[in-house]
Amino acid sequence: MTAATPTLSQPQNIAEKPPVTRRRRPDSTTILVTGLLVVAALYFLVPVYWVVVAATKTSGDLFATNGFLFAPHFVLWDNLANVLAYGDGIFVRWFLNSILYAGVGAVAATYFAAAGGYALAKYNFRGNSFIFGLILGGVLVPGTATALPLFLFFSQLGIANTYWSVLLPSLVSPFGLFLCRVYAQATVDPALLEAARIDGAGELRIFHSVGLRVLTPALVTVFLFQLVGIWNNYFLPLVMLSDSKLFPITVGLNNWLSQADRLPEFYQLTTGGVLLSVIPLAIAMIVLQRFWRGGLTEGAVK
Amino acid sequence: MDWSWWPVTTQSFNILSDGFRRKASGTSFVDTVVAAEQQIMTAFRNKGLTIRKEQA
Amino acid sequence: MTLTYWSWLKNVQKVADIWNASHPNVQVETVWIPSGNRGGYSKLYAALAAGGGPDLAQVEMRTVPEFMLVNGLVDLSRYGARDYANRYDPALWSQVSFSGGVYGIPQDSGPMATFYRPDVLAKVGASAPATWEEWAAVGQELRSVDAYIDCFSLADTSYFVSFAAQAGARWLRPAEDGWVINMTDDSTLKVARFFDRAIDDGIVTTAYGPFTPGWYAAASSGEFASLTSGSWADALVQSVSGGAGKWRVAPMPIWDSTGYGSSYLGGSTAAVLANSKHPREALEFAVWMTSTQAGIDAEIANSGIGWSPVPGMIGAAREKPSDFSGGKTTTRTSSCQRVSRRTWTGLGGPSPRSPSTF
Amino acid sequence: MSTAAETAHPAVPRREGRDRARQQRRAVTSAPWILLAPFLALFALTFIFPIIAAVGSSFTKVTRSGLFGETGVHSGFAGFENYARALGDGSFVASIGRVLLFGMVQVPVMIALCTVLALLLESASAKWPGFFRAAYFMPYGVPGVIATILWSFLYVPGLSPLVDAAGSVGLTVNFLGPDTVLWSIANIVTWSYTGYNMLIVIAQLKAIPSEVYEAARVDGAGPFRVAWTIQLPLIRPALVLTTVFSIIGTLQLFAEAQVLQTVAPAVNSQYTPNLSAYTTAFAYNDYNVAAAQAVLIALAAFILSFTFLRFTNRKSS
Repeated sequence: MTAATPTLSQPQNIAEKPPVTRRRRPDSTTILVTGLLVVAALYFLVPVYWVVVAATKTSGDLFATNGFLFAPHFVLWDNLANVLAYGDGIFVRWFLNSILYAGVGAVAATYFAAAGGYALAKYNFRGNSFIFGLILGGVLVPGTATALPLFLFFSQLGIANTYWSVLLPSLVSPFGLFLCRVYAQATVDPALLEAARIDGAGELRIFHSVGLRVLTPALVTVFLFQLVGIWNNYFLPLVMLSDSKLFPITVGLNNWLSQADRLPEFYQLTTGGVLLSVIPLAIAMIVLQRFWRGGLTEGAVK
Repeated sequence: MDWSWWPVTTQSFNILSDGFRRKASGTSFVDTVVAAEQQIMTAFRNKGLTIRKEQA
Repeated sequence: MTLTYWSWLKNVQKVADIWNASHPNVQVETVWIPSGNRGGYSKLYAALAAGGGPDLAQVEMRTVPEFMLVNGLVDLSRYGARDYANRYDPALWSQVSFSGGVYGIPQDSGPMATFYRPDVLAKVGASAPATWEEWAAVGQELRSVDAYIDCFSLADTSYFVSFAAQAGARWLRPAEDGWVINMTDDSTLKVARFFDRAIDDGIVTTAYGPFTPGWYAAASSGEFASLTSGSWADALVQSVSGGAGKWRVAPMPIWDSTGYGSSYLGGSTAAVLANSKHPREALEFAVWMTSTQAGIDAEIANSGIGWSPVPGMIGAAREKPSDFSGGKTTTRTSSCQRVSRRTWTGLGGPSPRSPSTF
Repeated sequence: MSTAAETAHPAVPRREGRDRARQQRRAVTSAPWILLAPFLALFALTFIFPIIAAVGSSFTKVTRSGLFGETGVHSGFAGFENYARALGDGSFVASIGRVLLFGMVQVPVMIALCTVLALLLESASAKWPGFFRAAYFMPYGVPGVIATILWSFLYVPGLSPLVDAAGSVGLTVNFLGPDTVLWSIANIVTWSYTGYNMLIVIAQLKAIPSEVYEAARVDGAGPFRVAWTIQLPLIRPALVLTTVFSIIGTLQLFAEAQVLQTVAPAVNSQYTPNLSAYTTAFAYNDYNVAAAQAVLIALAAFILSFTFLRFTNRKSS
């Protein structure tokens, strides 16, 4: 499901808001507030805790023992070894595929969105508003609605079931362009462009030097949004790919789960695979989250 | 007397299981089978195939 | 030259490796796909629509006509498939031959049987029920000891279809002017009323179907007295934790006067797909895999296929008793097919009425 | 490649000045198209052409003759027959109704939850806000499929400790029953996206100048009045945006329903619009009807979000 996106707050040029001074509050509100936050944290962390416990168990124990308690028989390392070894390392290949799709897709999509957004913001030319309306349509229509027709279209072109069939649609971020246009309009000072033109710089060089530098905070946000969007993408690769060597992690793990009811050992492989994919994700999110927030407030403060 | 499969089995199975799922809300299996027969005939015709009911 | 073979059978590549060893110029590479209606067919249809797809694919008998509708299969009779017809059980062979062509090579079939637990049935002093009426009566008693006779899957209709077929129903038949349908004959309605009553009386649970996580957990705690399913289910019943030595097999219950002694659940073919460039070699591999002793033994050892399609050859592994269910599985399963009172010509199309069942 | 390279004209400086100006004007007019070119090309290839192809396919139909279409298959113009068939398919219409009901409940609940969490985290008395913020944001990185696999193990009786715990208290809870499985899916979606939306709200809260808080404190406004009168109105734009994207997200529900199909008999093969289109295309091989369904889904998403945006803008201006 495409996620909601960062705010369009118009940057006010005031200094970074000083942190509210912490006066000694009566203990009751602190306990109440922190208590609520702990309950919410439990809600968010319970599934991850469950998968950590589940990955340490054998298939038999998985069904027999309580999900939140460790079983006497601790087999985490063999399970993880099985996950990595199964199908001569297909899991590792799925993981690398996901990184390829998300990494390359997000970088290229951000660059194209920046170029497009800058162009729409800084130049008025016939068709500007028409193109912007088209892109707004692209934002409001869900990506998965075009996945089926895209598959039929790519099959006729003969590029279905290839890396390109998943990469190409990931290079386009209508919302990224929308965000860059709004942001470029507000922050890229026309005087800077005129100065550069007078110095004889070409339009493209101006964009790559002045434009990109000023847009960086918005680019961070677009990049992260597109990175996580592609990483979470399941419907498009499922429709496009039939060769399991091209699968991203999402399609791969569901592939394993669907075998579990005929071959119970796949419960172990799936829980182990989920653990191995969730842990790096969680770390990445914790890092990105600080960086992400930075991108937003920096943009807001400029 | 023997059984033979037909070109719309997956859809026919789904039509029947959707009907079975309504058992909890009161639709008996008998009603489901009767309704399914009509829906399966429509499915055949949607595919452009010809189908008719067996005369008793 | 390499052939690609898509299947959801477990490590079927080991079977192909035996063929690869003896056929250097025709190598077979297998690719795993999810089981049929869990995504396998969607992948095959998508690949066909994209103009590609493998040379060979596992296609259940009930889905062969659907692939023919999108002309996804090769008519193998053009490549001499008929010369192998006599090797296979006529009922299964009739299920792959439609309007004059042969569109798949039978790989396995799923004659049904009842896997039961004598210890759970003993709680109400019962043994494996011989008729469905008895099945319902025992089921009623089992409720008092908080156990179920079986579960009924609302999501998977193939069980209901097999029970209706056993009762003598024949929903669709091909005729010259098109298809003829009859799903409201009295045997189908009898089966529908029977399970309506079974669910209304709470004899069976519909919370989950067989082999789902919920079913495994309930089975391992002895909540299920029996399971009526295809013969391929023996491998899955073995994976019920704590079930070793407790499961036995018996003929499935029969409908009173009419109908057959047993029925079918599942059954696959190895079919050659339309975009294959080597249909002749693909046919040879399929025939080797499904009708030679080497092929069948390899399939049973590695992939746990259902019942062998070749009457005289049920596979060496299945001749000796299996220790899991107290040494009785194999002998009982084969005997239960012969118990059918009326000639069971199987879930097949029009085929000569052969004296011996199959 | 830079197009506005200086052209060395041997001509007189004045004409050279005029050439350079004309050339610069041409560069300025051509630059936007060059910058937009890559995006537009890809946008056309992966969005516009497929939509046009889908619309085209939704107006064609295939007719067959013979038992399996072996004696003739031909496709012709179908008019609105595919759309009628899509809307006539009870399961598809039920799936649209189901996701609308889902959206009407799940979206407000998630928005409320993320706003409350944001306000709590931003309040002065919150301890270790960094840790909590990271914990709430983490599920956003977990793809819907994997989140569903995780939660499905917590829903399945026999496997799930939650069901055991409820059982020990004498409460038989069924997460996968016909009338509860939709809210189990809602829980998975809420689990995944609340943290992300909360961050958006927090960013907006941080943009509120501290003078506003000082003024409120001077008037003696308590934390609740501050939240109600100052904070909520100022974060309205973020909430509007989040709601629009949640609506689009709800219409695209697919992974959650498809994965739960294996463990929940109540989830049929056309449970959500996207799952229905996928099944129609790849299980029933009705590409034309599936194309009509895809177009209907796209239209519904566009209309819903557009009316919502129009409604909120009119209300606020």
